[in-house]
Amino acid sequence: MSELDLTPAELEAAGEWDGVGSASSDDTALYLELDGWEGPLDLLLDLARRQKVDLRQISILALVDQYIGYIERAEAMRLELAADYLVMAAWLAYLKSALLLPREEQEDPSAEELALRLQLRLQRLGAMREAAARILARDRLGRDVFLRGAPEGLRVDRKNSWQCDWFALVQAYGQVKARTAPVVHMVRDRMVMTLDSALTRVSAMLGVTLDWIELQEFLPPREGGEWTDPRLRRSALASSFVAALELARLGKAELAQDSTFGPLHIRQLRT
Amino acid sequence: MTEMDDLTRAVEATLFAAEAPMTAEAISAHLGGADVRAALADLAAHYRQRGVALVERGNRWHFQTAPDLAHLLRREREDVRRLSRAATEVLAIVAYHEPVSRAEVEAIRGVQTAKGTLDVLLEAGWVRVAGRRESPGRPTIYATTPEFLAHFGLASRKDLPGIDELRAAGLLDPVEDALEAALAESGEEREAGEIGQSKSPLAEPPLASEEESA
Amino acid sequence: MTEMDDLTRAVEATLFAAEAPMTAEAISAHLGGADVRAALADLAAHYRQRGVALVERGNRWHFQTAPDLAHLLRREREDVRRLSRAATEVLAIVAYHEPVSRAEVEAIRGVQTAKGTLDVLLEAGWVRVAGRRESPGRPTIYATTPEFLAHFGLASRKDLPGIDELRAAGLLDPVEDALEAALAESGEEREAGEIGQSKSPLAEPPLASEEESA
Repeated sequence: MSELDLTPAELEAAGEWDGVGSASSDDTALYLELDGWEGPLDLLLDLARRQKVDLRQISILALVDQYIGYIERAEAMRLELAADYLVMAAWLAYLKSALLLPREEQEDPSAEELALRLQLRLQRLGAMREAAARILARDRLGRDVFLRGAPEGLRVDRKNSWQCDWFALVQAYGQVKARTAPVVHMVRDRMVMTLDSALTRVSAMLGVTLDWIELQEFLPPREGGEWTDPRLRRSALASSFVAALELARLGKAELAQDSTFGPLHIRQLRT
Repeated sequence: MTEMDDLTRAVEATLFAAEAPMTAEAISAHLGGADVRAALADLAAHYRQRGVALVERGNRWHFQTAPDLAHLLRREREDVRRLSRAATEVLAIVAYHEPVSRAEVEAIRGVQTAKGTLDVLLEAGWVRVAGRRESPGRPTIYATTPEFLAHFGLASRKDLPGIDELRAAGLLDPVEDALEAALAESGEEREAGEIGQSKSPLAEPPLASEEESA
Repeated sequence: MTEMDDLTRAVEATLFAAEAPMTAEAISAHLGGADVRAALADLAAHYRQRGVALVERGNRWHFQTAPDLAHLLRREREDVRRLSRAATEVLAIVAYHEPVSRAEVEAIRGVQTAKGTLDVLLEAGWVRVAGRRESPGRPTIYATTPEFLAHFGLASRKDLPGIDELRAAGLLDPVEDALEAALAESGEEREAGEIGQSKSPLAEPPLASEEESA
C-alpha cells in the first residue's frame, strides 16, 4: 500500500481501527451512536472528511451546520448526549453567529481566528490519525517479519575471583582481637581523684587561711613521681574545680577569676 | 562462496544466537572489543536478498525474516499486540512529537487520555518516560523506545512515514505557532496585539473525557 | 552474491523463524507442498563456512551457531574482587580457630555475620563445611581448605603468626589505647575538660548487626 495519501477507506483497511465512526459511510448513514467517536473533535474530523476536500479547504460554516444538525437529530431521538458534545455544539453555534457578523462588530479574538484554530486542530489530528495508520501498516515484528524462532541465547557467566593477601588477613584478625579486647581494657584501674576526696581536701585547706588561694594550690604536691601520670593531674584538677563550685553553692566559699582562662581563686566565706 | 573472515563469522553467530537486538557496542563487548562495524555492513549486504535480513533498528541490530515472505510465515496465532484506536493515536503522537507531555497529546487529540492508554504503550515497551519538562508543573514527558522502532521496522525516527512532509507542512508544530504564522501572513493590516494573545474562555472548546479505554 | 530463488529464500526464512527443528515434509507442507530438498541442500552448502550452519539431525533441520563458535554462546567473565573487610575477618577467625561454627565466629567478631559473608568464602574456595559439631543444635562448622593455604602462601596453619607476634607487631593494640597514647603525647597542656575522651563501655553495643556486607 502506498504510504502517501491514504484515503479514509484505506485507513479503515489498515485493519487496526476499532472505531465505529466509519468515514466511508455517507452522510445519511451516520451512526447516531456517540460511542463511535472519541469526543467532539473526532466527530468533527469525521464530518470534515465527508466534505471530501483537503482539510485546509474545508468550509467551517458547513462543518458547523453538519455538527449542529447531527446533535439536533440525536436529541430528537432522545439519545443521551454527553456533555462534551453539547458544549461543542454551543461553542460552534457561537462561532457560526460570530462568523456571520460583520467584521467590525467582532470581538477579540475574531471569529476567523477561532475558525482557523479549529481548522488547524483538525489538520493536526487528521495528520496524526493517518500517521498512526501508516505506522500500523508497516511490516510488524511478529506479524510480517519474524525473529529467530529458537535463538540459542548469549550468556555471560560471571565468575568472581576473590583477592585477599596475607597481611590483610592477619591484620583483620588483629583488629578483631583488638576490637573485642576493650572489655578488659576499660576496667583497668586508673589513678583518679574522686569528687569526695577533692571536697574533703579543699574544705580542709580552706579552713587553714582566710586569704584567696589559687585553685592550682589545692592539687596534691608533686612528689614521689606520682605526677608523672598526667591523667591523675587532670583528674585532680577537674575534681578540685567541681569541689570549689560545690562549696560556693553551699555558701562556704567564694570564687574569683580576674580574666577569662585566668587563674581561679577561692577563699573561705566567713559565716 | 567467498571465505568469510573470522570476525564476520563471529558477529553473524552472535546475532543469530542473541535473544534480543544488540547494539554494535554490545556485540563488540561480547567479542572482546573488536571493531564490528565493517563486519555488520558486510553481513547486511550479504543478507540483503536472502530469506533472512540483517537490519538496524534504533542502533540495534537483529536478523529477521524478509518482509516479502510475510504471507508464507504468518502464523495462525498472531503474536502482535492489538492496539485500541486511542492507543494507536497516542503512540503516533508520541512518535512524531517526542518528547511530548500528556497534556500535549491531549491537546492534539481533543480528548483526555485515559491513564490505561499510556500504560498499555509503556507496558508494550514502545513508549518510555523521558524525564520531565522544565516548565511549570514539570510534567512527565514521553518518548519512543528502540523496541518501538524494531517492532515497526523503522531504522530510526527519521524513518517514520511522512515525517518530513508533516514537518514541512508545519503539522508537527503547535496550533499556536501555526496560528501566528497564518495570521501574520494573511493579516498584514491587523493590529499586532490581536494575534493569538489573551485567550478568551471561548477561544477553544474544552477537552472531552475519553470514554473508550485502551 | 548470487540470486536466490524464491523457494530457497522461503525455506531459509521458515527454518530461521521455526521454534523447533523441522522435517523436510513439514517445511514442504508449510510452503504449500513444494519440493524443498534441493533448497535445503543449497542452503546447507551456503552456510557451511559461515558463522551459522544449517544442520540435519534425525531428519529434522535447524540452524545453529557454527560448532567452532559455540564458545561465543557462553562466555565466562572473571571479575577480580577484593574480599570485603567483614569477609576477611571471618576468614581470619576461621583460620585461627578452625573448626568453628558461625555462632562462634560471631562471638569472636562481636558482630553478627551476614549469611553472604560465609558464602563468599565458600565460593572463593577458601573455607569449607567441616561437618557438624556434636553439641546442641548440631551447628555447621567451618574450616579452611588447601586452596586457602596455597593462596596465602602458607605451608600449614601453624605458619599463621601467633598472638604474641601480632602483639609485637602492634596489631593487637586496641584502638582506644592508641588514641590515648597519641593524646598524652601531644596534649600535656590541654584543658582538663578534655579528659572525657576515653570511651565508656557502653559506647559500643556488644553485638551490633553487621554494617558492612560481604
